Order: sequence, then C-alpha cells, then structure tokens
Amino acid sequence: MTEAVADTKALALRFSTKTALTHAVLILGALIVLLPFYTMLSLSLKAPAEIMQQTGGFIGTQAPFRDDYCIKLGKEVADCMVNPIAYNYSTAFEKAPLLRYLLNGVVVTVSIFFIQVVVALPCAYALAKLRFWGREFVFTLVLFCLLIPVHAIALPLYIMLAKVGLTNTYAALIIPWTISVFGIFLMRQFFMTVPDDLIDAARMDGMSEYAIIWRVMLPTAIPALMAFGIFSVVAHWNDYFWPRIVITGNRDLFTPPLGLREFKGDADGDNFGPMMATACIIVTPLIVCFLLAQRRFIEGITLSGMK
Amino acid sequence: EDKIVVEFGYPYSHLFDVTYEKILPKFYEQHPNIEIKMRATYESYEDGTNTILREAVAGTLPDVTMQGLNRQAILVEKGIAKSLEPFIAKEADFAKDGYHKAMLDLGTFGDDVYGLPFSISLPVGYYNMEVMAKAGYDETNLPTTWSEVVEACGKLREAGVDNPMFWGWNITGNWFLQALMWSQDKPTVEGNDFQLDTPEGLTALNTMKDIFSGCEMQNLEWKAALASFSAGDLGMMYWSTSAVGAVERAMGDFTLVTSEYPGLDEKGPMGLPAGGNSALMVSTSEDPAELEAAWAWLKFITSGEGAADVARTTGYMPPNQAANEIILKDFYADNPAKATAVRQLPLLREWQAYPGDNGLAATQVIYDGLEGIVTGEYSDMTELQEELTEEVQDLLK
Amino acid sequence: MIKSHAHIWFIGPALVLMTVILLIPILIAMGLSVTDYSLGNMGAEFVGFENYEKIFTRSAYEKMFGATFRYVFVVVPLTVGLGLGSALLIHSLGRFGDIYKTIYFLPVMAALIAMAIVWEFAFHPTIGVINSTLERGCGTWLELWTWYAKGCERSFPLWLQDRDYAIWTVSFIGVWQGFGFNMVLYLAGLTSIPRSLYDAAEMDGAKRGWDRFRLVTWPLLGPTTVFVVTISFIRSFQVFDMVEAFYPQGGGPSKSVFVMMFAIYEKGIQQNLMGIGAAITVVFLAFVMVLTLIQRWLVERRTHYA
Amino acid sequence: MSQISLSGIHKSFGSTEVLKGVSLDIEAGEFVTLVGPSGCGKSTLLRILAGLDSADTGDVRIQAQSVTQTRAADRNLAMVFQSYALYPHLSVAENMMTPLKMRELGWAGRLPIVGPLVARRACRDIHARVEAVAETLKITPLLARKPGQLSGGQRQRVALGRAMVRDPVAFLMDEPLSNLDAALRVHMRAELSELHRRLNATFVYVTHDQAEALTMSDRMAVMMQGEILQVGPPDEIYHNPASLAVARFIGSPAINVLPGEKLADGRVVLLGQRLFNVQSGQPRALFIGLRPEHLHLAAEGRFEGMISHRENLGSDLFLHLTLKEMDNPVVIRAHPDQARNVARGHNVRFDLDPAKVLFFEADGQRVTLDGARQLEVAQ
Amino acid sequence: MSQISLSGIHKSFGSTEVLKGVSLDIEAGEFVTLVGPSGCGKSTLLRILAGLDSADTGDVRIQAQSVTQTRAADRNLAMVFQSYALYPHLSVAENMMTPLKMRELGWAGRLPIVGPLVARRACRDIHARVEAVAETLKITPLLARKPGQLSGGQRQRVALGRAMVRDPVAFLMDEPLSNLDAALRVHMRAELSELHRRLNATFVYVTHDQAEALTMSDRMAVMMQGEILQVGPPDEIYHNPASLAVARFIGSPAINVLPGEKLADGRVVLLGQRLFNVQSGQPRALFIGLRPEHLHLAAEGRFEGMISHRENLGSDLFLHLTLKEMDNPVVIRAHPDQARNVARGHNVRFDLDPAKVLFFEADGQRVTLDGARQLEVAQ
Ligand SMILES: Nc1ncnc2c1ncn2[C@@H]1O[C@H](COP(=O)(O)OP(=O)(O)OP(=O)(O)O)[C@@H](O)[C@H]1O
Ligand SMILES: Nc1ncnc2c1ncn2[C@@H]1O[C@H](COP(=O)(O)OP(=O)(O)OP(=O)(O)O)[C@@H](O)[C@H]1O
Ligand SMILES: O=P(O)(O)OC[C@@H](O)CO
Ligand SMILES: [Mg+2]
Ligand SMILES: [Mg+2]
Repeated sequence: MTEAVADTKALALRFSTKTALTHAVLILGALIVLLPFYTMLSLSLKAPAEIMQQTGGFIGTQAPFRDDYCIKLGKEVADCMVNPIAYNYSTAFEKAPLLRYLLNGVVVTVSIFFIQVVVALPCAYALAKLRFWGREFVFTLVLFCLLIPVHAIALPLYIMLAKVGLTNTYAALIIPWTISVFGIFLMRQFFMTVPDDLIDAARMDGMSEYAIIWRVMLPTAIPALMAFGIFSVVAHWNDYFWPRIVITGNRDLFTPPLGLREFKGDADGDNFGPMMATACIIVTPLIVCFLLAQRRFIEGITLSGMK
Repeated sequence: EDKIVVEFGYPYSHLFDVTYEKILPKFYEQHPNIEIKMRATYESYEDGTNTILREAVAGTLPDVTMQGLNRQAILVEKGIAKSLEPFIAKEADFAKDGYHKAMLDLGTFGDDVYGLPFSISLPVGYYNMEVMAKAGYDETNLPTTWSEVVEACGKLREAGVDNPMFWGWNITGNWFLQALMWSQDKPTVEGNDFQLDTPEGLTALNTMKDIFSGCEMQNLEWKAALASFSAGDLGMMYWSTSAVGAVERAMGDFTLVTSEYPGLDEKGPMGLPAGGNSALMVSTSEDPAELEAAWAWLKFITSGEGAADVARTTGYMPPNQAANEIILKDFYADNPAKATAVRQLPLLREWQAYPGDNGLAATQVIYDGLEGIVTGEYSDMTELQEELTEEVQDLLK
Repeated sequence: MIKSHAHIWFIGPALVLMTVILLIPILIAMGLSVTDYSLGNMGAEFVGFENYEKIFTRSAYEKMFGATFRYVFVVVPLTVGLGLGSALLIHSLGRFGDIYKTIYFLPVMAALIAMAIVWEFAFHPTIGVINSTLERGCGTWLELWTWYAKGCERSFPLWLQDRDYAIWTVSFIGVWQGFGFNMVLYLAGLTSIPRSLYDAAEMDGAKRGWDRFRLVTWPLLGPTTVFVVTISFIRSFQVFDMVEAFYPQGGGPSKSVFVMMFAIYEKGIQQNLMGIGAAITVVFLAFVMVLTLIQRWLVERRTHYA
Repeated sequence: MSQISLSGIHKSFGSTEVLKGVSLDIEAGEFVTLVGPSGCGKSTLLRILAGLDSADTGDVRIQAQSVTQTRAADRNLAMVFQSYALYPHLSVAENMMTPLKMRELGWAGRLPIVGPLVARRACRDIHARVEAVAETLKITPLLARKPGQLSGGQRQRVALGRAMVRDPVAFLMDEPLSNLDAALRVHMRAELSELHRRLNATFVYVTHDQAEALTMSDRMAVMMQGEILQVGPPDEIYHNPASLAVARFIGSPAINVLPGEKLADGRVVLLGQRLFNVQSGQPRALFIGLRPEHLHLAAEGRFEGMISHRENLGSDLFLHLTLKEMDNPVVIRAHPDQARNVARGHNVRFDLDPAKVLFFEADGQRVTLDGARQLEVAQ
Repeated sequence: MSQISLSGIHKSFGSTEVLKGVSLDIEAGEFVTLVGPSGCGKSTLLRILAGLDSADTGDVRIQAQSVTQTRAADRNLAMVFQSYALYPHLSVAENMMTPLKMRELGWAGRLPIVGPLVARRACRDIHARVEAVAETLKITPLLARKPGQLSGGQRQRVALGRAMVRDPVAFLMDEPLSNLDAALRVHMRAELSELHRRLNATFVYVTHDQAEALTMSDRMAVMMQGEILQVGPPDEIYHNPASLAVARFIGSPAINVLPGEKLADGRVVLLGQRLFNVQSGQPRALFIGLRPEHLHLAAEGRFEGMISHRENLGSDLFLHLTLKEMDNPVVIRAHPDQARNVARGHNVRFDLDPAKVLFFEADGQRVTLDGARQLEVAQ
C-alpha cells in the first residue's frame, strides 16, 4: 500500500516534470521567436541616436530630442524638441498618412478575399463534389498553378494591366490576386469531408447547385474559410512587392507596407523610429484577427482525404 | 481658371520630402498657375529607373523625374528622356543662373543637355575624432592618402579599436571604383570599352585590396556601417557627403569631422565622380503649355533659392555655382561637415554608366567582383582584373 | 445528377482567371525566354537557347543553384520538423497552448520587410543583440569551443555579411518565419486523429511517448505531412522578399544568397534583361515541378489515406 | 396506374454492375420496403428514384410521367437519409423550413434578413406549417436548437419533419433507423408505422434489417446483388420464400437448412428419417428449410443433437444443436421455461412440424413437392 | 478472491457526476455485461477499469492488486473498441502484432527494417502466434490487407484478434457489435460466446442492446445514470427485476406497465378486475408489470382492447392494443398463425398469466405481495 502511494507521488512528479519541461522548451522557443518583435517594439519607442547606438534599453531614456525635419523647415529649436514615442508614432501617422494606408489595406485585402471566395468556392465545390468530364485535368492545372511564383510573372502581368490602363488603381492591386489556387486547393480538401448526403438532402429540398454552394457548403465551411482568410489576408496585407510595382503614381493608393518606405533613405540613412512604429501598427490588426479566429481556424484546416 | 498640373517623381522620400516642402511655397509664389503633383517616391535610384521604364511601357510617365546621375544614360538611349535644348535656347541668361559647364556635362549626352543636376554629392571622409585621438590624430593630421589610411588603421587597432574603418565600396553604380579611377584621372569606360584592364585599373584594385586587408575591414552593409559609426565603433568612414545629415542625427556623443577624400598619393585625387540625382523631362505631353510648366519646375529646383534648399536640408551640394558661392556662404560656415564636398567641387567628374542594354548587368558583375575582394574570395588582383574585364567587355559589346 | 451543366459555371470563372492571370504570363515568359527583350526596347530578337545556355554555364548561376538548394534543404526539414515539434508540444498542453500558438504564428503575420530591418539590427556585428549576447559568454567554459574562442578573440561573425554564414543566417530567418505556418497545419492534423487510437496504443502497451508517436501520430499525420512538405517546398523555392530586403544589391556576400527567385528579379526587373529572367523562370518551374513530383511519389508510397 | 414505377433499371459503377435490370411498381399510399444485405444496391436504386443518380438504362415514372430527365429538386419527392443530413448551421425550425422556402419563396424572400419582410405572408404560412408538423412529431420544444444539440432519436424526428412539411408524392427513406440504439429502433418502428397510417402517403423504405422490413411494410422487395428476388407482403415472404437466398435472409435467427432427399418411391427423407411420402418419381437431392420456431424439443423426437450454445432472450430460448450428420448447428426455439432442463452439452431430441417444411432445389429454387401436404405424417 | 474488483468508483466530468459510487466484482472466466441506456456511464466505467481514465475516488483491483495507480499499458488488459480503433496504416497482421511487439521486443527489435534481423527469434515467435489467432478467427486470408479494405465484420474480428494475441487478465469490449448490420450482429453474438468458452477468459462487455446482454453474459449489470441497479444472471434480471427501471429496460418489446391497486381486503385489482387475493392490509396503489409474452388472446379474457398496430415478425406477432382505461398501448405477443384473425381496428379480449405478474411500488421498487402466489386464481 505504501508502495502504491510512493508510486503515485512518483507518477505525479513525473507528470509535472514532463509538463514543466514542455513549458521550458516552448518558452525558450517563444523567446527566440519574440526577440525580433521585442526589438521592433523597442525601436519604435526610442530616439534615433539611441537606436543607432543601441543604447537606452527597451524604452530608451525618453529624453526629448531635436527633430531635424522641423529644424530644416526653419522652426526654432525649442519648438522642435520632441518626445521619442510621440515623435515616432505621430510621424508614422502624419507623414505617411498611415490611417489612409490602413484603410487602403482593408479595402484591398477584403476585396481580394471576397473575390477569391466567390471564385474559388464554386470551383472547389465542383472539384470536390461534382463528377464531370475534365475534372482531373482542371485539378492538375490547379496543382500546377500552385507552383507558379508571382514574382516571375510580375512584369507580363504589369504590362497586361498597363495595356488596359489599370495601373495606379485599386483594380491593379486586386485583380492579379482574384484567383487563389491555394484557396481552391484548401477548400476542395475541406469540401471532400462534407458528407455527400448533406448535398443530396439539399438537392431534394429543391436547392439549385448554386444555392447549395452558398447555403450549405459555405456555412459548413466557415472554419476552413477562416483558415484561408487568415492566409490570404496575411499575405496581401503584408505584400510589399506587388503594390510597389503597380502603384507608381498616386500615394493615396499605398497599402500599409508601402508606408514603411516613406522612412527609407537607403544609403543616406533610414528613419527607424517611425518605421518601426509603422511596422508595429501594421501587424496589430492581424494579431487581433488571429486571436479572434484561431480556435475555429485550426479546426478548419482539415487535410484528411488528401490526395 | 484651371491650373496646369506637373507630375513629378523623386527618390528617397525620407531625405527629400523636406527639401520639396521648403521649395514648393516659393515656387507657387512665382508660378501660381502651376500645380506640382508628387508621385509615389522611388525607394532608390534603381527603383526610380525601373519605374520609369515600366511607366514608359504603360504610357503613364510623369512629366519630370529625378534620376541617379548614372541612370540618365539609359533613359536617354531608350528615347524616354527629352532633350532640354529647346528650352535652354529660349532662356535668355541661362549661364547667369549659375549652371556651369562641369555640372551641365553630367547631364549632357551627345551634344544635347538632357538632365539638370539637382543634388550633388562627392565622396568624403568621416572621422570620429574621439577614436582618432586614441591613435594620436587630430583635425590637422588626418590621413590624406590611402596608405596613410592603412597606417592609421594599424595604429587604431593597436590602440584597441577593433574595427577602425569602413570604405563604401558597395555604394550603388560602382561609385567608389570610379572614385579610384578618377583619382588617377582615368574614366572607367571610354566609349564601349571597359578601362579596368589598364594599369590604372590594376592600381585601383590593388588599392582596394590594401585598404580592405590592411584595415581588416568588415563587410558591412550600409545600415550596419552607419550604426557602427554612430555607436562610436568606427574611427573612419569613407562615404558620400549626402549622409552627413543621417550621421549627425544618429551619432553618439562625439566630435564628427569630415575631410577631403584621400588620394593615391600626396597630390590627392585628380578627380572624383559626382553622385546624386538630376532632373529629367520625361513628359509625353504634346501641349506646349504643359511642357513649359514642366520646364519651369525643373529649372526652379535646379537653380537659385530652390537649389540652395538642397544644401540646407540635406548633405548634398546644390548643382549650381551661384547657390554655393553666394547664397550659402554663411550656411557652410555654420556647417563645416557639409563644406568639405564643396571644397572638392573642382574635382567633379562624371558618374559613368555602362552603355547598352546590359549596362546594369555589367554594374552588377563589377559589384560582385569588388565584393569578392572584401570577402576574400579574390586575392590575386591581376586575375580579377582579367576576369572582370572579360566578362564586362562581353556584356558591353 | 441529371444532366447539369452547373460545373461549367463553377469552374469557368476560376479557369478563365487562372488562364489570364497565371498561365498566359507564364506562356509569355516562355516566349520571352528565347529572345533578348529588354524593357523599353521597341522589339526583341530571337536568340534561341542562348539564355538557357548562360544559366548553365556562368558561375553566377552556379551560385544561384547552390544558394537555392542550400536554402531549400535547410529550411524545408527544419520548418517541417519544428512545426511538427511545436505542434506536438502545444497539443500536449491543453491550457496555455493558445498563447504559444499565437506567439509562434506571429512571424507568419509580420510584414517581412519590417522584420528584415529588425533582424539586421539583431545581427549587427558589434552592437547587435546576438553578438553582444555571445560576447557575454566570453571568458567562461564556452571558450573551450574553438569557434567560440576565436569569436571572443577577434569578433563574432558578421552573420548576414559573411559569405560563409549568410545563407545559413538567412535560412535561420526563413525557418523562424515559416515554421509557425506548418505548426498550425500540424495542429489541425493532430486534432483530427481519433482519440481511440491512442487508447488502443496504450492498451497495446505503447508506454513511452515515442512509441505512441511512431505507432499512431506520425502515420496518421501522413496526409498532413504530404501537404506541409509540398507547401514548404514551394514556399522555400519561392523565397524572395527576405533576400531582397537584406541584399537588394546582388544577392548577398559573394552571391552566396543568390536564390533563384532573386535571380529572376535581378535579371528581369532590376536589370531589364527580361529574356534571361524569363529563362530562369522556366528553369525554376521545371525544377519545382520535378521536385514536387518526385517528392509526392516518394511520400505517397508510404502514406495511407484513411 | 401506379404511383411510382421503375422498369428495367440498370446501373454500373465502372465495370461493376450494381443494378441488373430492376423493375418495381409502387401503389399510392403503399409502404414498400427494399431489404437486402449491405452493398446489394438498395441505396443506388433509391437514389435513382430520387433523381440523385441517373440510371444507365431503364425508366422511372412518377404518377405516370417519365421523370428520367427531371432533376431531383423537381420530382417532388422527400427523402430521409441514414445520416439525417441536417444542415448543421441551421436551427431545427430553419432546417424544416428549407424545403418550403426553396420551393415557395422567390429569391427576394430567401434573403437572410429582408426576406421575411418582403414575403411576409408566405413566411408566416411556412412558419405555421412547420409548427404544425413539429407538433405532430412532438419536437416543438426543440425548434430553436441546432442539430448538434439533439440526441439521435430527436435528429431522426427532425429529418422526418423536414420531409413531412411538404406534401411530396412519396417519402423515400434510406436506413433511417440504423444510427439509433437498439431500444429506440424498436420504438421508432412503431412510430413510423403510425405516421404512415396517419399521412396515408407512399413510403419507400430501404433497410438491411429484416425486422424493420417485416414489421412495417405493406410489401417488401428482397434485393440481392443488384436484383429483386421477390416482392410481396411480409407474411408471404416469410412463409413462402421464393428461394433459399430469400429464406435465409429473412428470419432471425436464420432458417435452418438441412440436406434431404426425395427417393424414387416418393419418400422424403431428412437425416435418414422419413418425413412423409409424395408422389413417386425421379429421385433428387433437396435442401430442406426449417425455421427455428417450427422445430420443437420432444422427448421422443426423431432427431437428436447436442446443445452447443444457448441464447436466452428471456422471452425466447434459442438452442444451437450440433448434429452428428452436420457441420452447421441447427437452431431451435424453445420456451424459456425449459431453460432449466437444457444445459450446454446435453443431448436432446427434437422434432419438426412437417406442415412448415420448405423445400429447395440444389440451385436454391423453391419447390413444392406434389402431394406432400396430403400425406399423413409419419410418427 | 475475484479477478477484477471495482469498489466505490466515483467520477465527475466538470460538474456532472457520471459515476456515482459503482462497485462490481468479476470472477475469473466470467462473461459480465454492463448494459444500460446511452450516456449512463458504461464506457466511462470500462475506461476506468482499463486505466484509460482515472476515477475521482474508489479502488480498482485486478487479481487482488490495487491498480489504481497503474497505467493502462501495465494492467495487462485487452480492449476491443466500438470503433475498433485499428491502425489504418498497418496491415491486419501488423495490427495484431503490435501489442506483442510493444511488450516483448526491445527498442531495437521494433525498428522498421533492422528489427526483424535483430530480434529474429522473437519476431518469428510473434508471427507464429498471430497466425494461430488468425486461424482461430478465420481471417488468415486477410492478414496482408489494410483495415480500409475490410468489411465491418472483418474489422471486428481483427480487433478481436489484436486483443487475443496476448494472454490478458481480461478482455474489455465496448459495444463491439454496434457498428455491424443486423444480421451480422446476431451471428457475431454466437461467435463471441463461442470464443469466450474456448478461451475460458474473463470478459467485461459493454452494450446498450439488451439482447446482446441477455444472450451472452454469465452475469449482467444493469446501469442507469451512473449507478448499477442490479447485477445477476440474465434469467434473474429478466424474470426477477429489482425495479421498474430494470424491468422496462430489459425485454423487447418492453414490459407493459399498468396501474393497479391492492385493496384493504387483500384483493389485487387491475383495470377493475380482481387478479387474486393476498393478505389483507394497508390499501396501496401499485404498478403491475406484464411482459408481452405473458399476455394472451382469449375469447373470454377479462380485458378488452382495440388493435391499434400489428407487428408481424413472421416468427412472432406483436399486437398493440389500446385500452379504454389507458393512454399507452398494451403490447401482447400472439402466435403468427393468429395473424389472419386479428386486423387493425378489431376489438379483442385477452388475459394474463397471473404467475408472471410483477408488482412495483409507486417509486419503482419491486415488491412481492405476501401470499400472492398461494392464492387461488380467480377465474
Ligand atoms: N459512387 C460509387 N462508385 C463506385 N461504386 C459505388 C458507388 N456507389 C455505390 N457503389 C457500389 O455499389 C454497390 C451498391 O451500393 P449501395 O450503396 O447501393 O448498397 P446498399 O445496398 O445501399 O448497401 P448498404 O446497406 O451498405 O447501404 C456497392 O458495392 C458499392 O460499393
Ligand atoms: N470527456 C468527457 N467530458 C465530459 N463529459 C463526458 C466525457 N466523457 C463522457 N462524458 C459524459 O459522461 C456521460 C457518460 O458517458 P459514457 O460514455 O460513459 O456513456 P455510455 O454509457 O458509454 O454511453 P453510450 O452507450 O452512448 O456509449 C455522458 O453523459 C457523457 O456525455
Ligand atoms: O545616394 P546618393 O544620392 O548620395 O548617390 C549615390 C552616391 O552619391 C552615394 O550616396
Ligand atoms: Mg445504402
Ligand atoms: Mg459508450
């Protein structure tokens, strides 16, 4: 009996050390993962000199410093003394019109996602649940398109858009992404797991195939859709390459990452404080979205029936 | 009454936004019927050129664009940039506005002027006097030749400075290679011929190798170099004068001194490539009024008060003699760090581009070769000279 | 189903967009790859396979293949391995799992261009947090490691600018950035493994975690792994943003990080040599396709689909 | 004219022929069951009738109209699925409304929020009908729940309700009870029968459980390997099976099949014992089918066996007897009160009710032996 | 000492108490069934016994050893899961080998390719044992297949095989037949019983199907809402239920429960008819339980009802009678031969077998009425 009790303790101990070990490993990993974010946040709080010299710890001394831009415009030195945090964040919003960029980002990512869904969902449904001649071929095509790197086709695409006069418009930011083969692929995998009976029941209830997609498949696929949504939104919210190519005229069409370039001086020195402030602001909406979506999001990526 | 809109593109918003913000009110005062519409800024000179090339294909070119001095050629070759001669011809006292020959040459192709320089930079030396003092240097005995620089490196290292010097070989467009070539008064390209296979070429390469190995220079990227210098790690840094503003903003509590670019011998450099950007007219408009408006803007920013604001807001020099000599006299007295480049003005030479479609590819090949010296990939300079010559010549033919 | 043509309307839009947006540009690229077209020129000349020949003969391109394969073969196994590892650990936790999940997914969500700048700071040779941390270990037993001792004596590596380290540093950042994505996929896979199989394994005497992993987890994650590996391959072959952010000029010290996508960009966009850029694109596609096929073929033979 | 008529339905999936020319007529108001082992093609046939699959050849007629080219949504049939196939995101009420909405509202009326405003009257009408059906099925308190919050039996009822809200030509049901637990299944059997009587509608019911088929149907069709072997009222199928296959499939425990023979002199012999005499003629081997309830323990029974297994259901006692002459045990139904006297390992004697004996040819065809019934039973 | 002993097992999930102090002793070689409605806690109890869950309080003993702290892998029990839980990626043979490999080979022997080389002898031994079990279960031809390629019944056997290859203290089975179709379920019942006899091992079997429990078990434990209501041999449970709940759950169709009373003079009255007299005493209301087979049609029966539904199973005929006095129908078992005479809507008279009557108190407790048995039955 006493032996059993000792055993219990050993068991409990083993359990707790195991969890503790798990936590230790995960925390170590989290530290490495978080290091750049720590730096990013820290840089967004400090004065330029502190940034370049890497002094001042996490938030810097917060001593006011002289804003060159202001001086150069001919203002008095006393008027140009600014607090680092206030300077970094207010510059991010004023100089780069970040609010405008964020709004553009929302418009663009939401439109892209919306169109992707409208296009991909029916296609995924057909590939998963309808039997028709050429289905395998279409699916193979989807798999092939998955391999095509967008950077490689950027120029032909740009020229095509230019020919129809769409550069420097929202359309240019949106159109190339209206087709998401990844989305088709992911949604198809999910639709494969929706029972056929459900679709047949809908047919018996008098739904057209079109109604089935929006009234049956879409609501049941919400988790998968969220997963796809996160991938799509993250990718296009953060996209730097494509907007830079097509938006050469109007700054009002900038998406948030392009806001970062306002602070690039390249060989003549970047303005890191506001740049990092911008970066922090840009990533925040995504984190919030992820936190809201994560539960259902992970359930959504069903990969069973993969083939 | 409708205003005439001039579309305008320029690089480095963080650097030049303030300049234009200062210039614009003055311009509008003189030209109330013109409106300047700022396009999205270019991220770098390369980005600027590529954007213009794409916009040329798309038919969405701006009216005036700012391009790196060495990028003008390609736009001229492809027929995108417009000759400015017709406008200059109409100006009564063009020369009086301070455009002197050396500057105009930078934007002259064939017999026509295509670009008017806007902001001009020259390579200079940056010194952290506190660090230099450890090896017994002060403002009076800063190194003037590359061998003295190497010597200084040795002394600094002995004094416990791990990382005494940085040399901006990686500046875009092989600028520092051209600096070493011009120092010997030798252009890097003549016609379609790459001149690295000359004795001057070998000297340039060997000088670089000596500098890199003699100073055990780290292969820093620009941002890292600026950070190191700001943090007080580096004693000497050779770079474009345009960075003075950035350095002053970021540096720690030490004394910054800029000084003339060292030469191969005591005589100092015989020439130096001009950096910076110049204004090109790329308007596709047929409307004379619009073209006139574009010219008005182009001229305003490259002359007089407009040009002077370049110096006031950045580390660059104005392209315009008048501005430098008359308007900015007091300014340079107050900002000695920015004055160094002005003193070097007589040495100003062209920042050369490599001709043909493969010009940019050639630039890259040379860049890769220079990097090989820094990283230690190449140790035999003669071999490198041969290799580079062959490959670049192949691209230029 | 009674004769319905619904599918035409369903796949039609996708097919049209796929063709216009993806396939036609790829066909254009194939066409351009046998010419010397340069942006801004009026026309182009047919040059046959000259562009392809260059790819396989010039030394820069040799470096391109080297860098690409190094990156891919470091990043794919590590992102998959760490993704799986972290998913397993997080899955075993229950509570608190959500916190780690969010943290590990952060790098996926952050704008790479901003993170690149941050990493440059972190990897700064003297004042960067990495090397200054390493320096703190100087004078301790760590110096027994000759590499470490050397670092203490002179200086620790310039991670991003040393041609011996750059590709590995970039790969590290690639792993940092990408494994969260795989973790999420694996977490999804784990939640779909029936609990009863673990019960069965326990009853069968699989006492150690490793036994249960071998017996149940790993085989049942088969389909997930196929997906994850495929996607990781494609993603890491397509690595570009980070290289461009770190080395806008030239692709890293001595071209040691000159990956294929960057080569395409450098030729096609930076240098306006669209012919060569297109040729590299075609080679790239061929490579990825062959590798994907091989990989699928290898894995598929060992994977069951329940 | 019959309500539903299937004729000559063939269907292959790839190279396997799943339905081999099936014909079946169903009258209005009839409860017809398709019963057969798993994989015999029952669901396929039902789906072809519903319009969810199409036959390779053959004709489907509903109320004398050929509907072979009509899509499922337009056939006005209602179907209850084995998995219930309820829309997981809709409440019970919404689930039940769906077929009505789809058929009776225009696109505007189907919009999520504005719909009820646009088509006010129609919506109110639909609500009323759903509530009436819910009342009938006693699921009114569940109307607001989602399917995920219901037990199996409740889901079953909702699925029925969804079919009932409309007034379809026929109700098709594919194993609707097979997901329920044993007790509930027995209970629902009675409920379904009751429902059929009340609605007076045509039911086509698919099952592999012969008990369901026997207890509920007006007529049942026994299917095997893509063919209908026999159609008839349950009683007929049970007592008068057309073939050995049908006899074996229907009845639980299964019918005992013993080797017998008819001798040239007309004697019919089972395990060496004469059963009775028939008209003399060609001698032939026969299979003799005897249901467990037609065998009885008898102290002086002509047959003997050893009890190898007992199944005591409380209400019935089934004894499995091993006979010397046979590999398979013979199952016999005994009265539970006898349980005490019969233990495993005992030898017991039993006899049969000769009137209930069924004869089959070697190929499984049922035969009646002329004169068999008239003959005096030998003691 | 009993083989397995559960005592005072309590278990809660969150705030719901799923097991409320369950105790049960199981002897070596016994076949004990846990039977009860869905959700009553059967699986939970079995999992606690297996070590897959742990009890909040209470003790589990196996062969007199407390194993409360022993993990499942060390308890030497074998379990067959309702879903079979076969490893989908392993062949049948590999599935069956797993428990042996895990227990008998070192890590080296378990390696994929080198394993069989390292532990040559052990591997050959394991192979031999798997083949022997496969032989017993008649699945030798399936050994190379993957579970995905098997039918339900075949999977069921493989799951059994995986349990049988070892020599466990007891076999635990959680509804192993519930995924099979009706006919196969009946067949497998007999097979399992046969297996139990042959192995002579302890079986703990969970089911919600009372037929399975009645036919297979040596003893059955009826569970409801986390408590064991009665433990005993099937016969005992069926004929002598301790409470109304047990009586209702066991038996199909379910027992009829009618309201009755005992008058002060000792008369016991059912629906106004005197059943018999008992000792006089306090008058009290009673529930009277009567199984369908203990009721019979009788032209002069004392009770009358209208036939509201007939279930003809071929071997049995169940009539649902609606009585004037009662809401719920009374179910009566009749002989199928009577089927022709009794149609829906007819009024019929019936009577009962007074010896089989069960009495329950208002709270469901079973009572025996003193002297009831001795009294002469009133005609
Ligand atoms: N879509 C399909 N493709 C290929 N074979 C199919 C398909 N649908 C059904 N089958 C095959 O057709 C045969 C009959 O299937 P069906 O579903 O009609 O059987 P069932 O009688 O309903 O069986 P169960 O009682 O198991 O539901 C089976 O062998 C099945 O494997
Ligand atoms: N992990 C769990 N968390 C919360 N509740 C649970 C859990 N497992 C079981 N339960 C609840 O405990 C009760 C008993 O569950 P259990 O699985 O033991 O029932 P059961 O008798 O096996 O039923 P069935 O016949 O349906 O299998 C149920 O009400 C169930 O909802
Ligand atoms: O960057 P800029 O404008 O100075 O021009 C290029 C060189 O002058 C180096 O800075
Ligand atoms: Mg079926
Ligand atoms: Mg259970």
